[in-house]
Amino acid sequence: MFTVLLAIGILVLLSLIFGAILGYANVRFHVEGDPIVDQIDALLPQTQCGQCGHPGCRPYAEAIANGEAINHCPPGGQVTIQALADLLDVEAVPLDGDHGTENAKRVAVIREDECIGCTKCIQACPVDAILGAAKQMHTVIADECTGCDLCVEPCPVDCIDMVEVGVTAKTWSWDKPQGIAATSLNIIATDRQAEVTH
Amino acid sequence: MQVGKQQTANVFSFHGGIHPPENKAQSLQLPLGRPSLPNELILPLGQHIGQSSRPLVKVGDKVLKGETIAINNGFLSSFLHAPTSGTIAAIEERLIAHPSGLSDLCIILSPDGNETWTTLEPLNNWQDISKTDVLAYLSEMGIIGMGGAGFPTQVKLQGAHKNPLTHFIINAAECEPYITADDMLIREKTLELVLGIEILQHLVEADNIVIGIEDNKPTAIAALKSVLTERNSKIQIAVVPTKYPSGGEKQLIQLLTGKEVPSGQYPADIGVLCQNVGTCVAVHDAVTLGKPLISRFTTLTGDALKNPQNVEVLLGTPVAHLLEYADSEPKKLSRLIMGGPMMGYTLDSAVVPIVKTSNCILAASKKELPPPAPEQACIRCGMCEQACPASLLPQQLLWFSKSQEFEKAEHHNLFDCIECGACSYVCPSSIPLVQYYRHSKSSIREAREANVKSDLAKQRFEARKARQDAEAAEKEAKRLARQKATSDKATDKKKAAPAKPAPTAAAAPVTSDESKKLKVDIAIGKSKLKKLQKQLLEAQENEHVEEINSLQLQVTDQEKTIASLEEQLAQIPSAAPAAPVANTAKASPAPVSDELKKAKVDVALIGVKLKKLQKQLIETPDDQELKDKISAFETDLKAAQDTVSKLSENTQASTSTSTAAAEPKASISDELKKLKIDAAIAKAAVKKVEKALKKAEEINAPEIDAIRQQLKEAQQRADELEKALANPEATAPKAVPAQAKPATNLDADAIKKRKIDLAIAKAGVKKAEKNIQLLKEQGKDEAEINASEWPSKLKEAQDKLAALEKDQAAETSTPSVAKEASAPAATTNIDADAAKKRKIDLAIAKAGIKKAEKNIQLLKDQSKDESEIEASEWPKKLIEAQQKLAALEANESAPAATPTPASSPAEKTANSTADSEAKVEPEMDLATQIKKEKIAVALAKAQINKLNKRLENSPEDANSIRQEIGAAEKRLQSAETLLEKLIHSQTNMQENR
Amino acid sequence: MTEYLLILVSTILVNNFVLVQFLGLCPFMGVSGKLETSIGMAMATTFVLTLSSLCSYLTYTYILQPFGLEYLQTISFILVIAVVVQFTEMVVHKTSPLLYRVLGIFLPLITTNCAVLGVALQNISKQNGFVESILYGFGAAVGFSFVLILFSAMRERINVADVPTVFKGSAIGMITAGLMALAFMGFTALVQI
Amino acid sequence: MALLRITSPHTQRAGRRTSWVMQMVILATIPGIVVQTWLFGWGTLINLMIACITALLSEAAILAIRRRAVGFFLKDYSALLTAVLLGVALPPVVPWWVTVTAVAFAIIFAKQLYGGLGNNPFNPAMVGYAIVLVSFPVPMSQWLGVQSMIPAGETLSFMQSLQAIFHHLPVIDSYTMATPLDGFKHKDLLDSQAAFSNIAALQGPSLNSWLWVNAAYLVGGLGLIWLRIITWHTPAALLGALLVMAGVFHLIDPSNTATPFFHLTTGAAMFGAFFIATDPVSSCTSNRGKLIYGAGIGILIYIIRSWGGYPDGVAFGVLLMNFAAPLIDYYTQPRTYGHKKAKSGLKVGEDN
Repeated sequence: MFTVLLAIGILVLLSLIFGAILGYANVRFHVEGDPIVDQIDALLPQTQCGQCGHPGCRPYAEAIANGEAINHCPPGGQVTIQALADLLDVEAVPLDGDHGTENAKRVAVIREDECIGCTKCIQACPVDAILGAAKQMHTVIADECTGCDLCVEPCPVDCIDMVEVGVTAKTWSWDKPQGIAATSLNIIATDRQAEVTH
Repeated sequence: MQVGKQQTANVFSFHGGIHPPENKAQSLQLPLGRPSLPNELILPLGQHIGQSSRPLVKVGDKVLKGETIAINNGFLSSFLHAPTSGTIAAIEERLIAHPSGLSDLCIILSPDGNETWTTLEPLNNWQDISKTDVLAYLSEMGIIGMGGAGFPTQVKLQGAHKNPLTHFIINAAECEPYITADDMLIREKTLELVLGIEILQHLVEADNIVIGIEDNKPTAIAALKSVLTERNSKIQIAVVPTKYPSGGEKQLIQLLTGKEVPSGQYPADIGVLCQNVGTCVAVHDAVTLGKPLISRFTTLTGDALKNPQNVEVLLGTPVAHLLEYADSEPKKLSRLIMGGPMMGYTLDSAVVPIVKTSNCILAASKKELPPPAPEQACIRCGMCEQACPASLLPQQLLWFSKSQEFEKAEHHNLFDCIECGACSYVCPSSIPLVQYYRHSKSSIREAREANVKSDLAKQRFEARKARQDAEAAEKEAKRLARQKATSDKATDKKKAAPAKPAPTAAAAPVTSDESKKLKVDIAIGKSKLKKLQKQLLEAQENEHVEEINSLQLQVTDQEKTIASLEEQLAQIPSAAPAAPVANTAKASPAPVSDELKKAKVDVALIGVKLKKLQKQLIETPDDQELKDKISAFETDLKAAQDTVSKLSENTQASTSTSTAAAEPKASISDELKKLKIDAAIAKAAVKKVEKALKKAEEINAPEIDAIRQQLKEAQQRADELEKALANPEATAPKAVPAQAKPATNLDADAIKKRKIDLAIAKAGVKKAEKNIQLLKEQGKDEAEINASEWPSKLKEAQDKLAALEKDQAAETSTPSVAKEASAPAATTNIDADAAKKRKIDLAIAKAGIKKAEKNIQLLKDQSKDESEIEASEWPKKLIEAQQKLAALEANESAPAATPTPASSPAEKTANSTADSEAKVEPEMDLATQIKKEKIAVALAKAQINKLNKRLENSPEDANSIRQEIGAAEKRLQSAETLLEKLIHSQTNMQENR
Repeated sequence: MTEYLLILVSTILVNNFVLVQFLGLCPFMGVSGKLETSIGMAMATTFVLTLSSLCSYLTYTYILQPFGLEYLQTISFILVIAVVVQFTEMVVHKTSPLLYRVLGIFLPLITTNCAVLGVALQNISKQNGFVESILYGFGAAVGFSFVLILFSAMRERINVADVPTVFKGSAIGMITAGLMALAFMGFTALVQI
Repeated sequence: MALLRITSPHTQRAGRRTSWVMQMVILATIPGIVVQTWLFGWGTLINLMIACITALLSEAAILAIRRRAVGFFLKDYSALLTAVLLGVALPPVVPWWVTVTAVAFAIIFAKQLYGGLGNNPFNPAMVGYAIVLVSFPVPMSQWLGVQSMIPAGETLSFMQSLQAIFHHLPVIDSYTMATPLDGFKHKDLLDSQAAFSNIAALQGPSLNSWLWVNAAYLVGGLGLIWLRIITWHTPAALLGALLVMAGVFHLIDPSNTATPFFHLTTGAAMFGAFFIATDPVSSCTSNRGKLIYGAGIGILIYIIRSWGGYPDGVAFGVLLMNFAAPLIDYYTQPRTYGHKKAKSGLKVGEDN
């Protein structure tokens, strides 16, 4: 009987000591907030398009930090997913098609002579890239447009086009070489196909 | 150093390098050739780095040889001159000499064969005039670095003034195989070269002048030596061993000085300037002969040419012409390369022109340059590492590039790669290493740009959110205040005008605008500060002593700016009243009310301060100091309120007088508005005073009575005003004669409004229909659909639409009558309005047609048969819309004859922006300036677009519209130039950081 | 002195916990994706292992043994280890949030890292003294860190290699670990302890 | 005119292809193979044949399974090189299944599973060698003796070799004897001097034969350096480290340790230094890295030979340093042009 009590007593004593240590550490090393959100936010493309289902990029960053999937951002595409996967050390998954597809970079262009100056697109633009005043023609600052599409829907006269940004001699860049297998002709590159989607 | 003694400079060595077969003999067998004039000269506007030049000529202009045909467009841009006399045939997109094989804007010149020179104005007094003038002259002569990059020479020379120069290096190494253009140039123009070097030396004043030349050009070396001895020159010749890439700028600097150009910096930063021999000769020709850069030496070589040789060729000559001149054998030609075999790029077609930087055309046969062997696996043999002149680890870079691990690639100094191709040359696995690096580099650059852009977007998004929040908060506060006010005086003031502007409302737009800007500035400044601090921390961690100091300085600077900005922000409320005062000078119509506003703002401010102090007082009731302050403020408040009351009396008086005078120009609505504002202000004042009273009561201040008095007075005023407001027509009976015009205006406005309503209503109907359609598609049965709210909505919308259309029909008849009755002076305005209106109608109609068509298409796609489509209302709608459109277009063409002289709003804005730009204060933040410029550019572009369209629509006014277009283009250009400059200085700043 | 050195050599190389005794494979495979992460994990594990072998020795010698409660060793060691791990987790969370995030579940999993309990139990069974216990724990931790860091550097290379799809990820990682264990067999019989 | 559009540079050094490099390395082993055959009989050549066939077959099989171009990859000679290196490293009359196991394991596990040529982190030949060494210690320790030393009095004939390899040769024991390293390892309580005079394997003829083998590989290796296929860094560092280790310990305790000369001229010292450690794929990248890598192998060889459980340590030394090579690479980047100091590690974001 005594040994049992002794054993329990010793264990309780140990637990108390350790509990005290941990309690102290908890106070001493208390951490506020979650700095990871900022880092995630920095990787998102900041189009503020809402295709992920969140009102802007920051809320999505917070959602990711809380465990949402990292593949809900079509404007960022696979590059962003890869970057997020690297940061969070998780598997890079393909883009979730439910939230849209990855398109080429586009900007909004207003057909000026059709614009009636309703300012609806100005209110819709998340980054203040549309310029104009009530009953006056509006125009888009192409440099600042993130191509989020949000101004297209509200336009009552459908005068906003999303135009793909073409390649000029200044923005052109070399392609990635095709690699080893592509140069030797008779290959059905099954492994490579898997890599491409990876 | 001794002057007059021929010296040979020390020669150091650099890591790596290769010895490819030289193949230089072929092109040196024939003397210098001078090809005939081609049928046309193609002059790309972007022959240099930086922005493309701006053409000065129009299609059809006659130009003389040497005449400027395009001027620079920004800091890094350059001039372009006609290489021969002739006519400008076109300005259009043509294939250019670029690895992408893409097109760019070119000036096409058809020569007249006369070669008539324009008047040449050499700069014979270059030794006497200021160096800046000489540099400006060089810029106007279109001189750029002819070695490869095409860096404008004057910019490079300006950069060289940053540090005292120890070495001025003339790059005559020409290490690429096959190319002998510089060799030939030295042989042919030895004296000109030396004279050119002397001119440049005069400009840069370097300690040593060294010509770096490879030992495989003995003839050129001998020619140079003899000229130098003859002239007793202090220019040294450094003969460097033949090794590729000793002609690379960085490598040559290391060979001749033993110093390395620090990564990310320019040679000028270590006191070295490098110029190509071609550039030196061009400088000489420009300064002493007055000839701009219109021709260059180019090597034509390769096995596919029967007569490989060097030629002096006019810029813009198509490569095909040169190939013909050198007797090419098209059958043998398999690869056409512009530049050398190591760094040149292949050309898709021979129609591309020679540009300022084209030093070689290599027409290679298949045997000479066989197609590359298939790429094999990298076995990490390390041969690339032994060959790399930048001491990189090419195979590691390859791995990172292949796997897209760009961060690691950057860490392994990818950006120090000069793309010389030595690694690819030695690679036993035939891996196109350089292409991998180029791809990675551009990917990284794109990512960086995207990053910058996304940061910007984020900033703006956050600013917008903050603004919206502030607006919402303001609205909420106002709503609460209104609620309170109405509940307070629920008894008799129900008729009171909707309390529109709060006391500070007049000043608010100004203030909020300015404060917004300041806030943005502060935000930017803070983020900069944060970045700097981070860098500082890093530097401290890594013990980079020299960085720490500069960073510390920057940090303190930044802190200062932020502090000052914040101060400004804090002062804005007080500064705001000043703005209206300034306005009064210009805007005389209602000076008194402005003053009134100011006074009210004062009252408000003092009230706020008072409140704050009172709060403090409540917390620390014994503070004598606070009490003193409060009483001081209270007296201030009283004084301010006095002025307010006085002023408002004045306003009343002036209002009534102005009403009585009833100037024909003043409209009723204006009066009304003013009255309402006054009333609202008065009411707000009442509220304020009440509040003050309450506060005073709470703390038992002695001024209670006085304040109460004020309150009474204020209430009286408010009542009076409201009365006046209630009966506006009576107060302005004499305004009636002027009513005709406002009426039409109002009518027009109303019509417009209705039209917009109509358009929106239609859109609503369509949306509802679409939704119903959707529901149907989803296989819900009718009952369900009926149960959903859409049908009812649809009906509602349709009703509304019908009503609106009816209204409009009624309306259209009346305004036309009114229009005719209106004063003739107003016609143009009305016409403009009408035209606009019509355009809007047109747009709506067009949109309607488009939508109808789309819907029909959709139905078709869904494989509904024709009958169903017929049954749906779309075809009908389509026809209706088309009819409407036709009618509208008929209308449109008639009024289009009367042009709208009033400049478009966009132009106005552009003007004002441009104006304000002129007064840009130096301390203004760069980013905001850039944004402003961007806005200006966008506006100007939009305007040009618009004008162009107008031009198409009404060709009879072509001249006036063209003038406008010209003006707009000028604005656009100036804005773009400014923008480029700003961006450049911004990037500079960022790089410096 | 030589004896202590031999303990270190033995635990780091000859009887390496991961590659020879195959203890602690979970973090070895899980946290070796990136060099930075693995260095962080190595440091955390070193800290935990050394401290827990010290604490468990003290607990065993001064609390359990005097009262004849040796049969409580496992449960009390687990208690000790859990506390040390928890403590480490708090410290890491405070000092390096990113590392904390990246280590994720593996940080608390050090608790169930068999290497930790293994060291504590082996200390008892080998009847190591105070200094020997600490050295044994420290050596085991250094051995673990050593192979973890080398392995992560190698995995960065393997990750970009053209590995057949079915072998990508953990499969090729396990094969590599096996080949590394093969290489470590070269140290067999280096030190007889 | 169909003009090629490709990236610069447009010329390439003619002839020096990867397959040429591999061929040259194979050719450089010929002196060693000749000497081994001459000293230890036909077994070496038969082994080589078995190894080559196994290597080509297993490489082709994996490539076929992965649907890669079999011909294209076989023509790079890398599989053949692995087979040759493994073939000469194995004892001359080792049973055929040992050779097959070693080569197949090397090609399949150490090379192809990592993606084939250029991707393997470990030296395939040494992986194959180590796996049979730890799995089949008995046949792996049966080295034939030189003819003057063995009881049989002469080397195995060709037919006897075939029989020994493919079936079983009952009298094989009379042809085998310990290698000098093995002999020295098992000197037990004898001091060096006594060991060299008493143990058969440590006497003149045996030592000389191994000297000849090492000299032949040295010649081949110098040829490779002359052809600039390998750099001097790795072999020099390896041999230097081995020399220094052996020298220092021999000076401290001459009675129980062998001379540096003994260490350099027996076992696989030269073969390892010039042919195994220099395998570019699995070794370090930069020159500085190669020095560290080579020195590491040298030290490990000495440690394993002197205190470890195996007579020779080349295979394990190379494998262990293969293991460390990626990390060494990260910390031995050369100083790039225009940078004050070399970068090290992989810490991203820091710049100088």
